[in-house]
Amino acid sequence: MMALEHITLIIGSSLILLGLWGLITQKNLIKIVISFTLVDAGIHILMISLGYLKNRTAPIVDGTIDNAVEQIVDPIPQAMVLTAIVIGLGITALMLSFVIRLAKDKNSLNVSNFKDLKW
Amino acid sequence: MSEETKHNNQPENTEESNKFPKEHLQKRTVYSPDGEKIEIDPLQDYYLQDRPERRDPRYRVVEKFLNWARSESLWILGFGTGCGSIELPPLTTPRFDAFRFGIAMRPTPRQSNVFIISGYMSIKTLKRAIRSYEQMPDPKYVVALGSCTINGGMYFDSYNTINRLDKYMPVDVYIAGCMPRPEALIAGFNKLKQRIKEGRAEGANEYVQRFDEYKANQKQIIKDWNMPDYNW
Amino acid sequence: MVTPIYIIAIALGIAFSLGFFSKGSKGIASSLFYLALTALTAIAGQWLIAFLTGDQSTVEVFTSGFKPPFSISLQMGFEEAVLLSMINIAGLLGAVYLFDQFKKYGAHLMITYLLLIMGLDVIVMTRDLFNLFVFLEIASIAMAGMALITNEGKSVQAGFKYLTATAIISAFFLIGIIFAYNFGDSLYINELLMSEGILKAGMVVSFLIIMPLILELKPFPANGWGLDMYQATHPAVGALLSGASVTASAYVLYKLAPLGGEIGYQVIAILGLITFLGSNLAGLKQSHTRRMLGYSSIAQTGLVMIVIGLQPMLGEMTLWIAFSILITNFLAKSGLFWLAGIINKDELKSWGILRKHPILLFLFVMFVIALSGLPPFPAFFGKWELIMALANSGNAWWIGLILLGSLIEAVYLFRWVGYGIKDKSFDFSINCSTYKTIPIYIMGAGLIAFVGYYLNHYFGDVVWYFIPLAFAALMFILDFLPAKLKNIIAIIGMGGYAYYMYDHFLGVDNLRFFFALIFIVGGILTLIPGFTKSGKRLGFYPAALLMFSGLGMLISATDLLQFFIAWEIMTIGSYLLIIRGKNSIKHAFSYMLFSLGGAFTMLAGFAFAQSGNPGIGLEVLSNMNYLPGLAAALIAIGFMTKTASLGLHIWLPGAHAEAESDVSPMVSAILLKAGVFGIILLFIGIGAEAATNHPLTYTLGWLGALTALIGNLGAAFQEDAKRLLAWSSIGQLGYILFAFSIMTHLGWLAGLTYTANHAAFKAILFLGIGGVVFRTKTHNMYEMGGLIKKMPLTFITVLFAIITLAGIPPLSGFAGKWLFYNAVIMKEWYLQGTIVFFAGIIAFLYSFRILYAVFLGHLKDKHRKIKEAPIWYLIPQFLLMGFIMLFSMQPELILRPFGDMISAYFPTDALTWDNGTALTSLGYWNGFRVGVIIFILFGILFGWLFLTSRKVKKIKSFNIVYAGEAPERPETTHMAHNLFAGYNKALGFLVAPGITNIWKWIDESTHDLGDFIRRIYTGNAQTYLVHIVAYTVIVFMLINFSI
Amino acid sequence: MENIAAKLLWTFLGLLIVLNWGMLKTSIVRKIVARVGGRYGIRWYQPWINLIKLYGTRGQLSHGVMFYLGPVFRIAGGVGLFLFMPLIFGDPRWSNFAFAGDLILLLYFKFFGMLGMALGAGEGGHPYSAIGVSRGLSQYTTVEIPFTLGIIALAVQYDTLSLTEMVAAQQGGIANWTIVTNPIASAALLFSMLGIFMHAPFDLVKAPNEIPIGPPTEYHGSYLGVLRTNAAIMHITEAVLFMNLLFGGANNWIELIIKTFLIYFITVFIGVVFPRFRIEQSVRFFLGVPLILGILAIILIM
Amino acid sequence: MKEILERINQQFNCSAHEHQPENLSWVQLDKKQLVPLLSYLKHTENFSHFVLLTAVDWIENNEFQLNYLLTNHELHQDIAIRVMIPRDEPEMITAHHLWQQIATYQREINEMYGINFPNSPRVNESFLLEGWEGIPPMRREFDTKKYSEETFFPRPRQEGKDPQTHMKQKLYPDEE
Repeated sequence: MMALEHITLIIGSSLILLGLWGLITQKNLIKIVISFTLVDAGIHILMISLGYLKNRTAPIVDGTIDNAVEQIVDPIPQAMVLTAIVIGLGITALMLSFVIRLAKDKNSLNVSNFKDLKW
Repeated sequence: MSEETKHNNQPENTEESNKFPKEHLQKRTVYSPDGEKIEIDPLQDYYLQDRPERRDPRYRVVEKFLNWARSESLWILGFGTGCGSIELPPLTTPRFDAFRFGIAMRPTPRQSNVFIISGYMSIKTLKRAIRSYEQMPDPKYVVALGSCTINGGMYFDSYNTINRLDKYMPVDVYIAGCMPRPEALIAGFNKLKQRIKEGRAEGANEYVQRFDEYKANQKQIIKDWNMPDYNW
Repeated sequence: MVTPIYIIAIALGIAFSLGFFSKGSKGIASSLFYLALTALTAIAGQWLIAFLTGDQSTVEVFTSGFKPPFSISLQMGFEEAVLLSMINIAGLLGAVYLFDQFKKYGAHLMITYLLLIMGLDVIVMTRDLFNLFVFLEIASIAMAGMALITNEGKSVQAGFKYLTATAIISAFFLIGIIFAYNFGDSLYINELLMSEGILKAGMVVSFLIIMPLILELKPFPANGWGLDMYQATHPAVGALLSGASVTASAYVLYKLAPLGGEIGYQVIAILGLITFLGSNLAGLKQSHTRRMLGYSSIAQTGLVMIVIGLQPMLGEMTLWIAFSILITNFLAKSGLFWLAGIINKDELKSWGILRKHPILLFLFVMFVIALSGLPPFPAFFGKWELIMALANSGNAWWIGLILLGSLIEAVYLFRWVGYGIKDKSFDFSINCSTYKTIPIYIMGAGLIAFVGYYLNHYFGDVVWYFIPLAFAALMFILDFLPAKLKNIIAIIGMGGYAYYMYDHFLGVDNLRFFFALIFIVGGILTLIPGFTKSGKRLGFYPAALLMFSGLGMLISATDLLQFFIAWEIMTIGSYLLIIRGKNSIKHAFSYMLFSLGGAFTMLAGFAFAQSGNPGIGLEVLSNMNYLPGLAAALIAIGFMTKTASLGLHIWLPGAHAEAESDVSPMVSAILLKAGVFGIILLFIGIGAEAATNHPLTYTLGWLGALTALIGNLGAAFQEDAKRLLAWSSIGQLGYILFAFSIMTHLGWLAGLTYTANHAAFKAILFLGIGGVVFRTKTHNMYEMGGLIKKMPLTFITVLFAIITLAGIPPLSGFAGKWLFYNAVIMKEWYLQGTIVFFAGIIAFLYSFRILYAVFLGHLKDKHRKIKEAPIWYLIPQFLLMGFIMLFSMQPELILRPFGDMISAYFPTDALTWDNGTALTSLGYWNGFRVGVIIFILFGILFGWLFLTSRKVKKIKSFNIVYAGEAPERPETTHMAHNLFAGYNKALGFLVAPGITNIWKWIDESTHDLGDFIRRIYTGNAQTYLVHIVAYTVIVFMLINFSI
Repeated sequence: MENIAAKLLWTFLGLLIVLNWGMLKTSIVRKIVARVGGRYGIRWYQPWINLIKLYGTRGQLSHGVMFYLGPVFRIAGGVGLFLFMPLIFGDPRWSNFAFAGDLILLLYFKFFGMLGMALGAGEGGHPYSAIGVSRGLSQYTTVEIPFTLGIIALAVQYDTLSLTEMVAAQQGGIANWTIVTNPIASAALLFSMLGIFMHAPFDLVKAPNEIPIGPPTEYHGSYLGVLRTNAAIMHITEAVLFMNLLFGGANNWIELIIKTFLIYFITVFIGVVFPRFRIEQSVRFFLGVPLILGILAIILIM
Repeated sequence: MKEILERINQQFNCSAHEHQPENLSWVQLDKKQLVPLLSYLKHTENFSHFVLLTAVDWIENNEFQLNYLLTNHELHQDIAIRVMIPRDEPEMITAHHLWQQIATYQREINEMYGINFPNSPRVNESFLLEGWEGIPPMRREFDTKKYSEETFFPRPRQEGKDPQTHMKQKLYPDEE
């Protein structure tokens, strides 16, 4: 029986790889953005899995709980994930807005059509 | 030759020379590198327009000596005008060996003092002959060869060949014949030497003396006179 | 002190509050925005000042009261303060520059901009890994957002590429962070660096941390996205990218590099080198200004990476070197990008418009020179230290490759400068708004200030050394004055300098004094023709004085650094002079390339030479430890590019011929002697004894002989008068090189005699022909002719110079030939000597040709009203002719001091003097008697001819015998074109442009290689992603394999 | 003062002898050539007559200052060469002004006249003059290579550049002459001598038939007289140079006259046997066998 | 050769015939047909060499005759083409585009006979007679003797002796 952290590790890693694969194979701009979010999600899962400690609870600390440090999982990855999600969201949003502009410009979503700059 | 007469002469010449203008002798306008406009009159700018000058001997004794030297050193201008020019080369062969009389061939008028008009003289050639004659330095002698130069010879009625050379340049010695053989030539040269030694071969000065007359004759038949009056 | 936390606070606060302003209150919003940027700058500046004044130590700021790792910490040390100041100044000035854009886009843009600056600030300061990630992301988002300023398709594409690339890079970084946290148990950089866990975890973790940082720096070839960003976005964004963003990223790399350990450093250095070389190569064929600047930026980043990577080797100097390079790149690139924005055209050629704006042109040239790493700009000092350090640690290959990269960079940069200075094909005008130019001015001023700072740092104790440079700088300021006034000022200044030389060197070091005489007095003489020019003659005097001050500084240099700086200043000055000529873009360019190439080999040679020596004084040349043979050869090659020896000569004819009339004598008669001076110094350094049978001198001897032959032969077949003289210079310098290579007393005496003579007669010739060209407005000899009648004085001087050149007695040229013969026979270099003699005879061909074709023969139509050359051209010629006459008639007066100079190095086999007769063990020669005999003889014979020729009639041009015909035109009668056709038929194959073709081939194949390399930038966003991934994987594999 | 006067007198005397010997040599040579061809040939005094005639020309023309000075340069070169040349060995009266300079001076002073003449011819403005000069200079460049190599070989052999000392070293019979002691260098020098005298087959410079007489096309009258005077002096002086270099110098005038005549006759002999070279042919010729001989001479002394 | 002549006769409707000497044939035809014939001969029948162009003045018939002579070097055959043009209107079509040297002949003929060849290069420049004025000298109405006597200063005739008798007397006075 695989441990939870292993499962998340594997899922995270495969999501990242899947995303990377998508990034470098998919021609559609939207799909590229989606691939990026896949990578992002994979990383988030990876982070969580690395910060996970067995049999501990979420790091929501409150004055009433004793030994909080021993009962909760490592809080830092959790905080990091939160921030990372926010940032990922921001990037995704910006990417999408770029995609909109690109699509308006050339009426196409194929990444190969945007090669005005080269060499 | 004063400035004035030179200018007086000038207009006629240009008029006449413009009748058959050569492109390169026409007046032209060019621009200097600074953009200044320059009028070029080739005849004026590229040729000396002075009339020839008489150059008389100064000291009799010296001149006698020099005349002897001149007579013993006759340098012929290599200018073959007619069929007679084929009679000249044998002069240098062992049979006739003109070198022993001090006769030599020079390829440039500047260095020669004898001009052999070797046969019939067409108008076209006459122009060149006059130019070459005038370019020879004083003193200079003319030997005319063959009857063509005397009275036109067999070309007496040609529309294009002169009859009498002495109307166009002073001739020192005529050698008659059609054509005269090299022996006759050598005899002519001896005659010429004699003349020089006697101081009678002053053809150059005579040419200057009667310059206008000669020029008039020359210009009468040379219609496209495209050179200055006297070719220095 | 204001804690750095306020940087974040102010930026964020203002940024958020800006959002509340309605469109109506734009004024308030923008003033608030500028206020915020000023505040940021002020805070950074305040810290910088505090650190500079000395009583401040590094401060760590912890947020939210916790200590790390539980909180974010910011560090404010000296380095951070410097970098923050740079970034914020860039931000503030960039904002000023973008004034119109802010007006157009309002608060949105302001917010983005503020966030960008803040992001970069925090990237520098933060000591928390995750925080670093966050702000890297913020900065990239903001940067990508900035790409939208210019709302064009291209710009949007570039932004998208940038965004996807940085996103993927930061994803890698995030993974690295996770692992780092997992193994190192901390995100606090200070702790991580010391954490044993990371080391234990092996290479993968540090790789995942460092690699993304390297990728952030846009390493070649995984950098297409960055290039597009440079190319397509608003130039101000490019400036920020190149100036601020790179600075911040490089610092982060520097901070985290220790994670990788020794291998990490190596990897960084090698990747840096690849980037430096590859990027410069790819930039070679670039014709789009901003993209080319992008290539250059990336190359500079590569250089910084090299420095960071070589940290273990460089030790304490790392930061200094990196800072020198960064600050130059920062100031110059920002300035250049902003200039690009003003010009607003893509093609390099359009920079010719700057000719209309002298100050901007000046700044442009200064920026480019600074970028190329030439002194006295900071980057030069950085490179100098880098190379010296590399040599000290025995890394010859690194030196070679770095210098190669620098040379390639110089190729495209100086091609661009050429267009900027000279190209006239523009057909538009530019709008220089104050708010756009002021930031550029400030950057320029900053650069100059840094020059001052660096000079003070390096030469605080020898400030006097740079006085001539200051004078040249003064001429830049005084450039608005009329030319004649400036000429007077320049001559006075040079006079003062001459006095200084006289004061310091006469009797102390006569060899130096002699060269000072050539350089400075020669300089004054060649400046005199400048009086003919009216108007302002912008740029001439600063350049000329720059060159002359460089020459003077060469004389008074006491160590290698001073010498090299002087050398490069001279090169820059002469380049600026040469490029002033009408058709000289190409030639000045090749001159600059050869000069730079030579200078770089010299630099390498110097580096090897000083390696293992306690100092860098010039005396190290006599004590070379590290690769002494190579060092000497490299230094010699450096000097020989200046003396245009065979193989390195192809730049000379064009450069000297196409320069202005009064510049040609400067560069030919005077400048070339700098190379001679250098070679003498090198030989003295090697030591007379050691060098006598040194393979180097033997080789140089042959080279000199062949140079003389080919140079003179080349001169014989020229149609262009100045080109002829230029080729003749090559030949003459061949003699000089040969004479000095003989390495005996007489050889050197011959060499010095040649040097003095060449300086004199070549100046006369170039001035004389310059005067002719000034009047006739053409260089082609067959278009001249008959000018003796119009320019008799020039003819006389040129005739004397030619007789000197040909070495015909009684003039002084013969002194050189005579000494040379004796020296050759005593040295037993018979074959070489014969070749040189052959070359000397060939000199007659061109001597006759230039006299005949220019002055004799037939006067052309359009020169009928030409005047004598201006008096200002004639004065120096006659002065120099006076010198030649003095030398000819009293050779003892000049040869004796020469002999005394040389006796210090070669005491044996000296020339002895017996009552005016010079004696060697072989022969004898009495210059005075020969002169007198010849002059009297000439007089008598002239009298004889005068006596025997009576009534000489002066005739005109066409009164020649012409086979009974009359010449048609002077052009057809003047037999000047292809005069030596028969000779060409027999020996012309020797001057077939073989060497030129070799260089051309090198040039073309390098360009083709560059062109080939840049084909990887397909423009497809996805390809770039593949690049990034593949680059990471390949580097990872390679590291794995090498371990 | 007296010394100088005497010196000048002796030198002038020497010049007169050389000049007249040069003229006589010309006529003798031409006479010999004529006799070979079965002709009577010129009178032995013909050169003097020609000279008198040329000096006696009544009017002269001048194209300009350089044109006028050209012959002066030329003859100054010739007479100067004579002045710096020691004539008779062991007799200070006939060593002229050889104390002012050595072989190198002679080597370079030759060009004085050449360049002056070339310039004079140039100002004459005649295209043939320029062609002639071009050919002359072209040919001369390569003629000088074997010459230089030979001279260097001799200088090394005798360890001096002084012509007087070289002659001194060759005293004492034919066995000591350079032509015997150093035949290869001598061969190189003799080859270059052919070019220096510009006799056939190396007389394209003057090319009497194609381009009338080359550089002096425009010269006439006393200019030409001066040039001819110079030619007479030059030929003998150059022959004296080779005599001093290769044939042991001369101890008296008779020896000098005989030796110079024989030396000059070498070139005449070769000249009547061989046809003329074109310019690039003669340039290549001198870069062939003579050059190899010269290099061989150098290699032998190295 | 005969075949060639037949072909010519067929094509140009003229009477070409052989003549003496054996390898010379004559063609006479109209002036408009000249250039086609020349072109034909040059390009088809391989008469590659243009030898000469001369003119004859038939003042009695009031016409000029122009002779063009061509050679075929392979067959060793010459062919002469004769064109008659009226004297009143002396003009001929130029053929210099076929052989450049024809221009020079035409120039000479123009100078000597006054036959004009429009569009021939430099045809009006003086060639042999530099600056001739008046009737072209080779026309038969030009009286060359009269011209010479008027222009060239004829030397007055001397009463000469008969050379034969004179020399005989001088050399062999003894003989009869």
